[in-house]
Amino acid sequence: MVAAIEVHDHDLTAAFRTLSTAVLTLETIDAVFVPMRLPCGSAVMPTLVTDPAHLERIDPLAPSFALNAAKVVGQLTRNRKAGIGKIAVLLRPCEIRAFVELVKLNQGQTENILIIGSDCLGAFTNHDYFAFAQAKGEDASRIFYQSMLSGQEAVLEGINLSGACRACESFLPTGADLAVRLWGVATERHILLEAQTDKGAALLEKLQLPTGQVPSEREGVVHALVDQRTDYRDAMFAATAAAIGTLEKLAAYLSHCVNCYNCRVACPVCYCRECVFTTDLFDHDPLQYLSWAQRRGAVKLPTDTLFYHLTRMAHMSTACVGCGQCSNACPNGIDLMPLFRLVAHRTQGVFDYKAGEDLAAKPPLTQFKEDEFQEVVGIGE
Amino acid sequence: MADKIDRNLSHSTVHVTLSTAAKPMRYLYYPGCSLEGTAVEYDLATRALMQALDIDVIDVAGWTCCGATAASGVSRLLALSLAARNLALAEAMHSDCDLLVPCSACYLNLQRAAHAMREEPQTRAAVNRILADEHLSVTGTVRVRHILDVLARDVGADTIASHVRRPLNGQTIAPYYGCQCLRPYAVFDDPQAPASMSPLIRAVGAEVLPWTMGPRCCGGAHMTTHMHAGMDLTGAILAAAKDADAIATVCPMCQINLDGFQKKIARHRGAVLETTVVYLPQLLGLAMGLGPHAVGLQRNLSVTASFKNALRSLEASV
Amino acid sequence: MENSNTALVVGAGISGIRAALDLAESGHRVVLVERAPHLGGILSQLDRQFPTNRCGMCRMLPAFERDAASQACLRRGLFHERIDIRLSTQITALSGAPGHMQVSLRTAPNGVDARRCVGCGECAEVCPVVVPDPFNAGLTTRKAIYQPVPHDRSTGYVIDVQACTQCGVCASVCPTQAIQLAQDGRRKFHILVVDDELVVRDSLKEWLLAEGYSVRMAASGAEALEMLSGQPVHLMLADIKMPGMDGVELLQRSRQILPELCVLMMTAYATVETAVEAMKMGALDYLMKPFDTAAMMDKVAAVFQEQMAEQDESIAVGAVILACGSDYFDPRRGKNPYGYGTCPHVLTQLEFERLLSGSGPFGGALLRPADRRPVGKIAFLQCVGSRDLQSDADFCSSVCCMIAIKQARLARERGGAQLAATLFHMDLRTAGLPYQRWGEAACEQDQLRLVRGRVHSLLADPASGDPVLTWLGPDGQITGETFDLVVLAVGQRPAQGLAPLAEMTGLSLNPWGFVRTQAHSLVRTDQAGILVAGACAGLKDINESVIQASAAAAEAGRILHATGGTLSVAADAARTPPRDLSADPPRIAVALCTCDGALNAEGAAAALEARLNQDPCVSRIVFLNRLCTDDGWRTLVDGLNDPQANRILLGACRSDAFTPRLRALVAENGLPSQMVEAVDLRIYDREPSAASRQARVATDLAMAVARLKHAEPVRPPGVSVVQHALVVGGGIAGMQAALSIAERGYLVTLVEKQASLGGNLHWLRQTLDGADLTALLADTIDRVAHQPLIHVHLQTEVQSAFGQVGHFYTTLAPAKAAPHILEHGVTVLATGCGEASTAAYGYGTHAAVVTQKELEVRLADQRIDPQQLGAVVMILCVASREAPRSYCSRVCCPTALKQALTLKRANPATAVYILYRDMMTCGFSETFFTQARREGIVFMPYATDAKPRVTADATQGPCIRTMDSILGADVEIRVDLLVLATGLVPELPPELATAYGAQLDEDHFFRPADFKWRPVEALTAGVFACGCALSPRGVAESIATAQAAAQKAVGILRRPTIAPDAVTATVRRSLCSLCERCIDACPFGARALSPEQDQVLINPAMCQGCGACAAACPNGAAVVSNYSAGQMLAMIAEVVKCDV
Amino acid sequence: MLHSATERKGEGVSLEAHTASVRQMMRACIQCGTCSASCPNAGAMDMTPRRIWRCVQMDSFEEIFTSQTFTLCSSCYYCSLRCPRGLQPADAMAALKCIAAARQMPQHRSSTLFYRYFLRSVRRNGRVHEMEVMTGYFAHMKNPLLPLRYASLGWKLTSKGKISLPRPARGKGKLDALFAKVAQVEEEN
Repeated sequence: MVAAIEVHDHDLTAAFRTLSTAVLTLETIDAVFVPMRLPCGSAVMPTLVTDPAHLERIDPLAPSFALNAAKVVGQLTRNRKAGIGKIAVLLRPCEIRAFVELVKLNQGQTENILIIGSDCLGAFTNHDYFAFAQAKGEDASRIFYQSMLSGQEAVLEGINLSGACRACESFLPTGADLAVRLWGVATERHILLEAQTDKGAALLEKLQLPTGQVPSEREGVVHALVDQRTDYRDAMFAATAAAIGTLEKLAAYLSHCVNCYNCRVACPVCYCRECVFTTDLFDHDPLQYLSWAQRRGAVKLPTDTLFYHLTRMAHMSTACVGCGQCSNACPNGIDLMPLFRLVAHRTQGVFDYKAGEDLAAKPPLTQFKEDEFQEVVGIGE
Repeated sequence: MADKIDRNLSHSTVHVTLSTAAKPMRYLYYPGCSLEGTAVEYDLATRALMQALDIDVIDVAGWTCCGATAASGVSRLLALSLAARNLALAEAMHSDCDLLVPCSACYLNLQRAAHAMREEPQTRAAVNRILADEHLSVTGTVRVRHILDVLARDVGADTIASHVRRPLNGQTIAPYYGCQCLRPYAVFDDPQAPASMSPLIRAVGAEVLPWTMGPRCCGGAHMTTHMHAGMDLTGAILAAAKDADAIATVCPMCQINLDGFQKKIARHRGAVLETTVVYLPQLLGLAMGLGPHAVGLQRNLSVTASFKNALRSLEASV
Repeated sequence: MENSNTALVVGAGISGIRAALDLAESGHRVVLVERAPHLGGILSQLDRQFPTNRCGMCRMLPAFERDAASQACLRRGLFHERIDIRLSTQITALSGAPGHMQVSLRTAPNGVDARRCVGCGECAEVCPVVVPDPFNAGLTTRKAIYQPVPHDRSTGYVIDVQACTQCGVCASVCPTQAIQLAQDGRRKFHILVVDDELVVRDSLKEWLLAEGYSVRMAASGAEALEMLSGQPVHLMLADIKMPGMDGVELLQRSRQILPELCVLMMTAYATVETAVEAMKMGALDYLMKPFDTAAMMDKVAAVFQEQMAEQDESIAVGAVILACGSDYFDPRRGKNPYGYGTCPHVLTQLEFERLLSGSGPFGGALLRPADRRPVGKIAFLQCVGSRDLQSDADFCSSVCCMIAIKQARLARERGGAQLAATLFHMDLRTAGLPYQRWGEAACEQDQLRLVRGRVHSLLADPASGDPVLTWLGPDGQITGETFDLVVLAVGQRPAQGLAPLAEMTGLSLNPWGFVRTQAHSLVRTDQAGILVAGACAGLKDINESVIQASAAAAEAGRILHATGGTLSVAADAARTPPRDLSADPPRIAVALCTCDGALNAEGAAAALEARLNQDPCVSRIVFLNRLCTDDGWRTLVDGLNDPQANRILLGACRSDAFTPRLRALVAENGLPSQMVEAVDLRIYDREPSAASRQARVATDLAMAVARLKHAEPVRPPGVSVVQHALVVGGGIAGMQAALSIAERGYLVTLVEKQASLGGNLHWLRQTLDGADLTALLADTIDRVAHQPLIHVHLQTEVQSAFGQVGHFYTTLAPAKAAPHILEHGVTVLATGCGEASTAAYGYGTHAAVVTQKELEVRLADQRIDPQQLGAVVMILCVASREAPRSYCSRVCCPTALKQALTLKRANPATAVYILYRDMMTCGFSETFFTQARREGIVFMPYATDAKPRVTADATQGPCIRTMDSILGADVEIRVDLLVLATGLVPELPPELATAYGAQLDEDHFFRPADFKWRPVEALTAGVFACGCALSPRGVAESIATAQAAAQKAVGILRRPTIAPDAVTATVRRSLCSLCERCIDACPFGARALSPEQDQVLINPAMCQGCGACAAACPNGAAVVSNYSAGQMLAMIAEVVKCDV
Repeated sequence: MLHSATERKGEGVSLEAHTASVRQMMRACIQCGTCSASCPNAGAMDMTPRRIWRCVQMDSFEEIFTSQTFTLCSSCYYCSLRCPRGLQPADAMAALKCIAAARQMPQHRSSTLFYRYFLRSVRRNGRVHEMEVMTGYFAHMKNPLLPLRYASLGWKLTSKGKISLPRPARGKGKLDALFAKVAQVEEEN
C-alpha cells in the first residue's frame, strides 16, 4: 500500500511535518520522536514531541547525524512494565538497525512504538555539519536534500558526506513499519509512504492519504547508488585491511587513543549497563603497573588501550550497524568506523548474520552450534 | 596368502635337517586314465623323476576312473562313488602313505570324495553300500596329494636343486597351474596367485616368466563341447606365454588344450602361437639329467625346434 | 564375608570406562583392569567417530561431582577418586558368589617403573629395535620401548617384551633409573631341553643361550627325570618321539615330581595329535618342528614373563563387568584375502583410520602408504570376514558400514572434490537413528558411490601395481575398475583372551565365540554376578556400547546394593570439609622437582626462584629431588606442611601422573581442589635451547601462580535433591527403569496412561530368536507389583510440569480422580512408540493388506491361518528411511524375518517374498537372514525410485508388481497376504519433554545430550529417556536403555545435595544488563530469568562450567568461577610481551 | 545300456523333482555376483550365473534351460572359492548339467552326450578309453563336420602312440555293478 504526501514549493521538510503532525494527531499515538532543530541554534537532535505545535522545527533531512538515536529509543521502551505509551519514531535506517539489535538484547521493545523510516540521504560529520550550517543558515537542509536528490555532486562547500554514509549501502529503511520513499521519486511533487508491516499498514490507513505509486525508475536509482556505495566500501575495506594487518599496525592505527571511551558511549549497540573497562577488572593493583614496567622496561599509561578496542570489536562486531558514530565521537580524529565496519563485515559474514536486518534472527553468540568453526576450535583435526 | 605359504615353505627347507628322520619317502600312486592315454608321457616322467629322487611310488592296485568331469555332470553319487572306489582301494593297502595324484582332475575328484567321506556321514554310508559289493569300504582318511604339492612341499626346491645335472640356464618357463589343483581346495598354494612352481623352476636353473595366467582356466572340456569358448581361454594363455621358452603344466587336460590345438587357435586368433608345452616332471627330469626319452618328450604334441636345440646345447655344455 | 562395595571392570575401552565411571558416580568403588598398557581400547586409535565426525569422548566424564574426576580429554588419560586403574593387568582367577567374589589380578611387568618414568623419551631415542607400531596399525614404526598411545602422557613408557633384545642401552640412558630389564632374571631362569637328537639339543641350546637363559640338556627321559629331581628347572622342552621313555610319559612322570613344572612339547607334524593330547595332560603348549625360531622364543619368553611376574594380587569384589572388547578378522587368514598382504594398496579400516589421522604416518595427508602417492579413487569393500560363511562368520559386524561411510566422508574432506569413493556392499546398514541421514549426506554432499555387489577378488595391475576390482553391476555387466586404494571392512572376532576367560568363569559363549547373554538382556550372562558390556558380546557402535555399559553398571550396582553395598554417601560426607579460605589472602607454596639436576641446568633454579618470588603471594618455594620416589614425595609432604599456605603449586615431570596423589594430599590439608596446580616441567624438553626451555617453564609456572592467586575458594550453595524418581510410561522400558531405580533403594512413581502396564508387549509374543515376550511381560509386571518402592498410577497422564534437577513438580491427572502434584528429583521419559500409520500399497482398501503389527495380532488370535496362505509378500521400509521419516526403525527387518519364518515353518508350501531396500539384520540376527534364505524365502531388493506397485481388487487378492534388478524385469506376484512394515513413530508429546527442559529431535524422538556419549540423558540435568522414546529399538535393547537411564538417575538420586563444582558460572548482578544472551547461550539450560524477571539465576547443579555464557556476555557479568576474567588476564599477562 | 541314473528317470520325473537339489544348493544365494564377476566363461554366457541362481530361487527353470550358461561352466571353481554364502555354484552348474542330461534336453545334446559316452566307456572298461568316447560322441551328434574339427588332433595323438583302437565290447562292463548300485541307491532316496 503506497500513499503520497504532496510537496509544495520543493519543501520536503514540510511534507515530513505534515506526516508527523498527522500521526501525532491520531488517537492511538501519544507522542512522536523526530529530529528537530534546537531552538538555540543549528543543532538537530532527536526530540520527543507531544504537542504538534512543536513540529514546526522538525528537520529530518538535515545532513546532521549528531547521535544514533537507537539507544534513546531503547531507553524509552526498554521497561516492559512501565511503558510510556505509544510513540511513533522517525529514524534513519542505521538507527533502525541499531534499535533492532538492542531489542534482541532486551534493551528495548517494539511493542509500544511505531517506526517510521525514511530513505536516507546521508549526513556530514558533526564537525562538517556545524560548518555547513553556519554557512548556509536556515537553508542548509534544503540545499542539501535538493542537491542529493537531484543527483548532483554531494560535495557542497568542499564538504562531503561522512565516510560512514559514503560506504553505506543500506540506506533504505528495511526494518521500519512505515517507509518514506525519496530516492527515485518525483519529490518535487510528492513523497511516498509505503507500509512494510501490518502495523504500518494500519497506521497508513488511518492517515487517509491519497494513494501514490512507486515509479519504475526508482529501482534503477537505488541500484546505482548501492553499486556506488559498495565500490566505495570495498575500497575502504581494502585500505583499512592493509592498515591494520598486524598487531603493530593496529596499535599504530589506534595510537592516538586516550582511553576516553567516547566511541563506546556513541556506539548505539554498546549496551552494557556498566562497561567492563570501568569495572574492577581493569582497576589494576598499583604494584601491577610497576611490575609491568619492570618486566618490559617501560609501560604506556593508561594501559589496555588496544585491549579496549579489541574487546569492543569482540563484543560488538556482530551487532555493528555501520552508523559511524564512533568516528564522529572521537576527539582525536581516529577513524574507527572503517575498522569496525571491516571487522563487523567479516564476523557477520562468517555467522551469515546481518546486524539489524531481521528481528527474528538470533544473534550469533547466543546460539550453541556444536558443528560450527571446527577449524577454529581445533576439533576438526 | 601366498606370503604365508612362502614363509612355511622356507621354514621347512631351512630346518629340514631337524625335522625329518632319514626315512625313505614313499607314496601310493594313482595315475588316472589320461596317464594311460593322452598323457602317457606325464606318467613316464613322473615315475622317472620319483625314481631319480629316490622316492618310492606304489600303484593303487585295480584303480579305475575317478569319474572325471563327466560323472559330476550326470550324478553326484556316481561321481563320488567312482572316486571313492579308488580311495577305498588305497586305504585297503594299509599304508600310512599319502596318495600321489598327477592329474589335477583326478586330484580334485579324489579330494572331493575324501572330503565328502569325512564330512558327510550319510553320503559315506551310501557310498559304502555301493562299494560293499566289491567288499570295499572307504573312510576318506587317506591324504590325497597333488604331485605339485609333493614336489613343492615334501621334496622341496633345495632337494631338486641338489639333483640337477643339466641346469636349464637361459630358459624362461611359464608356470601354468590350471584350476583344479588349486581350486576349490586351496591345500598347498594361493588359489589365485599360486607360486609353488616358481622355486622348483628356479631350482633347475630356469627363469620364471612373470605372468598372471598361471591359475586361469584353460577351458577344460570346452574344447570338445564349446570349442570357441575353449579356444578363447586357451588362446589367451598361449598368447601370454609368448615370451616363454616353454609352458610347464601339471594337468593332462591343460596340457592337451595347450599343446593339441595350437594351430587351430592360431587361426582362430590370427596369430602365431607355437610354444613348447611340457609337464613339470618332464622339465625337472630333463634338468636332473634324465634323457628326453626317459621323460617321454617324444610324445609331446608341441615341442618346438628351438626348445629341442636348447636342450641339446645344454646337454653339450655339461 | 563383608561386601566390598567394589565392582571389577575388565577392559578399559569405551564400555569399560563408561561402566566404571557410572559405578563411581553412583558411589561405588571400581577396580578397572586393562590388559593393554593404555586406556581407551580401540577408540584410542579412532580420532573421529560417526555420526558426528568428531570425538567428544570427554562427554562421558561426570556431569555432577566433576571435581572428583579428571576434566580433560579422555584420550589423554582418566582419573577418578573412586576408580583404581590397573594397566597391563589380567585376571587370573575368579570365584565366589555375587556380592562376595574373589578375583586374582596379575600385572605384567613392562620393564619400566611407571612412577619413575618422566616420559622424556631418551630411552626410545637410543633403543636399537624398530618394530611396526600397532598404534598406527603398523603403518609406522616404533621402538621396543615406547609410549603406547602418543597423546596419552599419563602412562609413560613401556617395554615391548616380545621385541626387546635386552641390550640394556635404554637403562643406561634413563635419567631416573626407571628401567629394570629382565636380563638378570633370564640368567636365573633354567630351561631343560630333552631330545634324543644331539643336533636338536645343540641348536636349541645355542638359541636359548643367545636369549640370555640358562640351559641344561638331557638326551633321554630318564636322564631328564634325574636332572629334575636335582636342580631347579623352570621350564622343560620335551621331544615327543624319543626312544625308551617318550615325551608324554616324561611329562606325566615329571609332573608327579614337580606338579607346577611348565612343559613345552616338541613335535613333528606327524605327532601333532599326540602333542594336543599332552596339552590335556598338562603341557603348556607345543613347539612345531621344524622350529620357527621367532615364534618359539616368543613362547619361551611368555613362560618366562608369566613365571617372573609379581605374585597375583587377590581382591574382593561384589560384581564383575566384562568389557574386554573384540578383535578383528585378519584378511590374510581368510579364504578371500582381497590382496591384503600382497598388494600394498589394500588396507584394513583400522589402517585407513590411522592413515587419516593427524597422528598417523603422514600427519593426516591422504597418501598411499606404499608409495606416498596422493589418493584419488578409493574403494571400500564391506563384509570382509563378516556375513561370510566361508570364514565362519554368519553374522554382521554391525559397525563397518557406518565406519566406511565416515571414512569416505573423511577422505573426501582430506582429498577434496577430486576424491572419488566407492562403497561395495550388499546391504548398507545405517540402522541407528541418525545414520540414514548421515549416509544420505555422504552420497549427496560427498558423492559417495554405492555399489550393491561383492567383488570376487582383488588383482594388482601387473604394470602399475594398482588394485583392480571386477564386479558384476546391477545390470549384469561385468565391470573392471582400477583404484588407488582399497579399504577392507574387516569383521569382528572374539577378543583373544575371551575363550580362556570364559573357561575360567564358566561363562557360555555363542557359536561364534562371543559372550552369550541371557534372554531379554544385553548385559546378564549365565554366571550370576558377571555382566558383560561392549563388544565382547558382539561389536557395537559407541551409542550402543555406552548404553550397554551403563546398563551393566546398573546391574552391577543392583548386585552390590542387594548384597549390602552402600552408595557411599557416607564416604563422601566423611571427607574433611575444606577449610574456609574466604578471608585469607592467597599464599602459595611452590614445590619444584629438580629431576636430578635437570631443572637446574645453568643455574636456572635460582632464576626461577627469583621470578616466582617477585609475586608477594608466593609464600615459599621448596626444591626437592625425585618426586617420583617415595623419598621425594615425603620431602614434598613435609615441605608443604605449612599451615599458612593455602594454595599449592607443584612443578614436576609428567604432572598428570601425580594428580591422584596430589588430590589426596590437598584434601588432607583441607584445601579445595582448585587450590592446587601442577605444571609439567619436562614438556618442553624438545625445545632447541636450554634458554628457551627455561623461559617456557618459567612462564608456565608464573601462569600457574597467577591462576592460583585468583582461585576462588568459595562455592555457591548446593542444590538439594528430592530422592524420588518419576517414570512416565509403563511399557517394558518404563517398568524396567522403575525396577532398576527401586532396586537401588529409591522411591519411584510410575505413571501409565493406559489401564494396564505393558505397552507394546501386549501384542508382541516372541522375538526373532524365539525369546518369550509374554512370559517377560508377566514376570516384569509381577516384579513391579512386588516392589514396595514403586508406586504405580494407571490411567494417569502428566498434565503439566516444571522445575529443575533435584526438584521437579509434576501434576498427575488420573482419569478418575483429582489431579495432584508430585515432587521428584529426576524424570525418566519412557513414552515408547507405536507403529506408523500408512495409506500406501493399498492399505485400507483391501483386507489382505496388513501391517506387521496386525499380522502379529492376527496370527496370535488365529484370524490368519498360515495353512490358507499360498503366497505372501512383505514390503519393508514403507515410508521409512526416506524423507520426511529418514530413519531406520530397526525392528521391522527382524520382525519380517520372524514372521516369514513363522509362516514358512507353519506351511512350507507358502511362497514368501520379502521386498526390501537394505536388510538391517545387524549383529547375530544375520544368521536368521541366512536361515530364511535357506528355507526358501525369496528376498528382492527394490529402489526408492522404483517401488513395488500394488493393485488390489476385492475378489482376487492383491497383486504386487516389482522390478527385479537381477532378472531385469518386472515380477508379478499375486498374494493372499501383503504385509507392510511401516516402521515406528515416537509417542513423546513435545510439551511433556519441554516441560522438563528436554528437547525433541527432528523426528520427534527425545534428543539426547549427545547421541554417542550421553545417549539416555537430556542436556538438561535430571531428565532421562529410555526405550523407544529415544529411538526405535527391540525389547532387549529397550531394557538396556532403561537400565542405563536408571543408572544415570541413581547417580543423582543418591545425593541429598548436589554440591556445585569449582568451575561453575555465577552472575555479577551489578553488571548485568539483563540482555539474556547468556540464557540463550547456555546449552545446559542452567540459566533462567527469575520469576520477577529482574535477575538471571543459575542452577549450579546444572551448570557444567563450559563458559558459553561468559563468552556471550560482553561485560563480565557472567563469570565462571575459577576461570574468571581477572584470573585469565593475569595469566595472559605472564605470557604476552607487548603492551595492549 | 547307458547309465541308469541318467536315463531311466527321463521324462517320467517332474522337472520340479529334478531341480529340487539345485534349489536346495542355491536357495541361500544373496545375488552378490561374486561368482559371475570371476567366471572366465562369462563372456560366452548368454545369462550371468547370478541370474541363473535368481531363476533357481524364483523357480524359473525353463528360463535356465533355454540358456547355454550352465553348459559353459568349465569347472574352474573360481566361483566356489569365494562364495560368501559358502555355496558351491560350480557344483550347482554340474547339477544343472545332470538335469539336462537326465531329461535329454535336445538343446543341450552336445554337452550331455559327451558325458554320456564318456561314462559309457568308464562303465565298460573301468577306465576311460578316449577314442571310444570320441567315436561314440561323434556318431551320436550326427554332425558330419564335427569329427573333422578334431581330426588333426586325433591323427597327432595316434601318431604319438597315445590312442589305441577301442577294444570290442565284450559282455559285462567292468563297473556295471557299481553303476547299477548307484542307480539303485539313488532310486531309493
